[in-house]
Amino acid sequence: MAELLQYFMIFLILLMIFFAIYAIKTKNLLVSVIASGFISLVASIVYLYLQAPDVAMTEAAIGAGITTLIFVIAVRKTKEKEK
Amino acid sequence: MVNPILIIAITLMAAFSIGIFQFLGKKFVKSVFWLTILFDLFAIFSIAYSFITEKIVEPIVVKIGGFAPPIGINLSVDAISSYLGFVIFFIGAGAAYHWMKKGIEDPQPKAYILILLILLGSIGIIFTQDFFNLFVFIEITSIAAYGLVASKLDGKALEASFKYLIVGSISSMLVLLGAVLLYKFYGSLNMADISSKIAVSHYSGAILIMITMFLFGLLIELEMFPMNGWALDVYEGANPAIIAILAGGIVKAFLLVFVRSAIYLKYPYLLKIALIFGLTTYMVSQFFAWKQKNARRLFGYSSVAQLGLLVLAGGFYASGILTSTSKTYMLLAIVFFVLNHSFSKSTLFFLSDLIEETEISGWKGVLRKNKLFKFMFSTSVFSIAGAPPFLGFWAKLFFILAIPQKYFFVVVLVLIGAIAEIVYYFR
Amino acid sequence: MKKIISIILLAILGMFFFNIVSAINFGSNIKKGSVSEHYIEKGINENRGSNLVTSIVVNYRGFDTLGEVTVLFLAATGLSFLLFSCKCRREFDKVISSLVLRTATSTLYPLILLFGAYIFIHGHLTPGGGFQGGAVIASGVMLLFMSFRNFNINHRELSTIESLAGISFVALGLAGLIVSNSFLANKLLPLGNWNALFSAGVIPLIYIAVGFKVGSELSGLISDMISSTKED
Amino acid sequence: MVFFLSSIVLMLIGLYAALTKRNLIKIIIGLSIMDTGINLFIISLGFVKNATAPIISLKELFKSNSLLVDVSKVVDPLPQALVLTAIVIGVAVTAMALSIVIRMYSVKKSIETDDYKELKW
Repeated sequence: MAELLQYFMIFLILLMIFFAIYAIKTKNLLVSVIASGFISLVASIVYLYLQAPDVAMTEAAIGAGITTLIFVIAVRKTKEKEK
Repeated sequence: MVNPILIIAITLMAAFSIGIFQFLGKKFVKSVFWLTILFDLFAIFSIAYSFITEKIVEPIVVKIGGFAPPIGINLSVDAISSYLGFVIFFIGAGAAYHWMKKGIEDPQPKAYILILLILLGSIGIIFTQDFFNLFVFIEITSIAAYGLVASKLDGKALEASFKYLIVGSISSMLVLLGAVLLYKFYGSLNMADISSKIAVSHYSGAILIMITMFLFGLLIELEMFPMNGWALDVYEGANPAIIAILAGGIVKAFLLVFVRSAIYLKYPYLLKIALIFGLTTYMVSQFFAWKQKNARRLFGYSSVAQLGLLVLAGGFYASGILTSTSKTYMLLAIVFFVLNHSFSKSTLFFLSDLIEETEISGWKGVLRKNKLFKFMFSTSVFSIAGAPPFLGFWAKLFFILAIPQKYFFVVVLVLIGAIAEIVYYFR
Repeated sequence: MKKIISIILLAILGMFFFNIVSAINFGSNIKKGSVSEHYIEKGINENRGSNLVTSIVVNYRGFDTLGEVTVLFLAATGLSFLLFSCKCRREFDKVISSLVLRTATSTLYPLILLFGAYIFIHGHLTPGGGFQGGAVIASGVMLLFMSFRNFNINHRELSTIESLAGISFVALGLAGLIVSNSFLANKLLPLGNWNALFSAGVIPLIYIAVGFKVGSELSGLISDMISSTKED
Repeated sequence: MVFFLSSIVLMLIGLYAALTKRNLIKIIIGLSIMDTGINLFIISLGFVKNATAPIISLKELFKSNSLLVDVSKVVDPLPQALVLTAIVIGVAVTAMALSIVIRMYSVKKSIETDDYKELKW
């Protein structure tokens, strides 16, 4: 069981790195913002594995929720496409 | 004498309460603001005064939360930091007054909050004895600074503010990483506690890199040469009253923290870093200043050059190669440098706001017409460059006296720079 | 050119990081003589709060939290300072939110607020606290903004709540200064029993103040950002 | 170990975006990715193998019949407290940066750095 969990964590970490690269490569800013929100969301699961429930809650609520929202508003107010 | 924590508590309380007072009218906000500033000035003056009259010699240590230092956070106030705090609040009060008289005619209530908190942040930077707390106060100062730099709301100011934000975030990231790694290696965040656990002989590669990164983060905030493009943009784009606070006050707080943490961390290459960055910054900015046409950018370069000199002086002071007499001289030199630079440069920036000319060629005409401006301008320039009767001269004199024989080339370079400075100011 | 320079810079930085990391043992025990030993061993004894992170955040390093609240306050202030009288509107098509979202919001919203309050009231017992609870409350407000296009927040009340919460945080600190001569000291109230709701001295009070402050600040921040996109 | 490496990779990706991207919002996204990387790094610094979260709700964690807790059974709570602060500060900086960008857009109708040449980049 513990082994399985470790492999799952490695999968999550690879997912985070994939999303990070995707976020800075894609030209559509809205997609990029959502991808960076996903990084925070995945990170909060990783924090749970690392025995940090407080931080996981904060990251999920503030990092994935509020930050993504204000990014989306800002993108809506400016331009949605990168040159 | 006033308890130093009251300065922070009262200022914070006032900043929070402006949120309510703004609905009662501008008069209330203004009176709250000025009462707070007056209280802070009085409090910090009383602390500094008790150091001058030697009622107390030991630094005042304030424990927060009632826990002894390595467990809780503590503040410590000594003669130097109370002196610097007074300078910062004085410059801040002057700049706020100037901003209200000139600049935006009627700043919003929010502007008062930002000014109060930028001053509070820099006071915290000076007083705190805890590396993570240092990071928090650096962030308070920088976020307030981003808002204030952008306060003109035109293209230039916003651009400068954005650049400042990027560089500021990267530098505070380095500071945060440094603080946390110090905790991992030494099991504490308290400066004095870490200092007692560090031994230079045990410096491994990892620790050396970590501390270098930490100090590098502070050097970025200190506008040292390869990383100072943003600073010059800020000097050019922002409101002069804000630049006076930044260049006259906040940067000095960063200088104090840089020197202090280098001493606490027993960093072996401090003198080398100070020599490399300080001297190159000094020479390069004096050189670039020659080519400037924009008055504010010229002052900016001159300001950065002075900072280079200060970092150099701080490096010599903290490096431990000086004898005790020359150490006193160096301390005097630093104190004079800070005083001289803060006041003269602020005067110049205020002048650049009053004289509505951005190009240097336009300044000549204005200065010829207005006797008062001319007097102010020449006094501050002479003082900055170090002409005999002024403060800058004594600062440079003590600086030269303090430098040991081995580093004679430093003296030569500094003198060349000073002459160059006088020449370009009187073009 | 810029890319090459930054890649070289990053490579050097990466090497530095790798060097540091290889000196650290992942998952190793807490270093002997580290301050955390004190926090873990004596934390319950000194504070009675089950959540050690909360006792560190609010009590041992309460000054950091005060600074942190100030940073958030500063961001909300700076944001409304910058976006004040900003003509930043942009035309985009009106989308009316679906019936499902609207109905769900009107039933869920009070529950979300309640949940936020639960989180920060129980901050010293369970994971969570003022920041998390405040963020949950703000996300409830965000839901309102998303589902009702004409929704608007009363800024006057919001900023009054924010100020009062901030003032009460500092006032609790000053009360500690008066009672035991030390700012933010946890000496004002009796400590109570371990694992009880009314325990841990002033920690819950401070976290409630923080919760109100963070909630109102984040809601204000969102509403400031949204309100200039709205059509008049 | 894999947590350290991944957090360093995240940090570097974020820093790369902040340094080289020519879009203002992309730069800020880079900064926020960097923040996440740092937070992950700090949390993994405090991890202890076979230890529980620093929330003492079980009697078994106490040393015999007292309110003193056994140190080796709990992960390091201090880094978690620091990260809590760092996350909140990160969102504050992001909000500030985005408001500056919105304001810049209202002045020049562009979010590309190439269009901002008044000061040298």
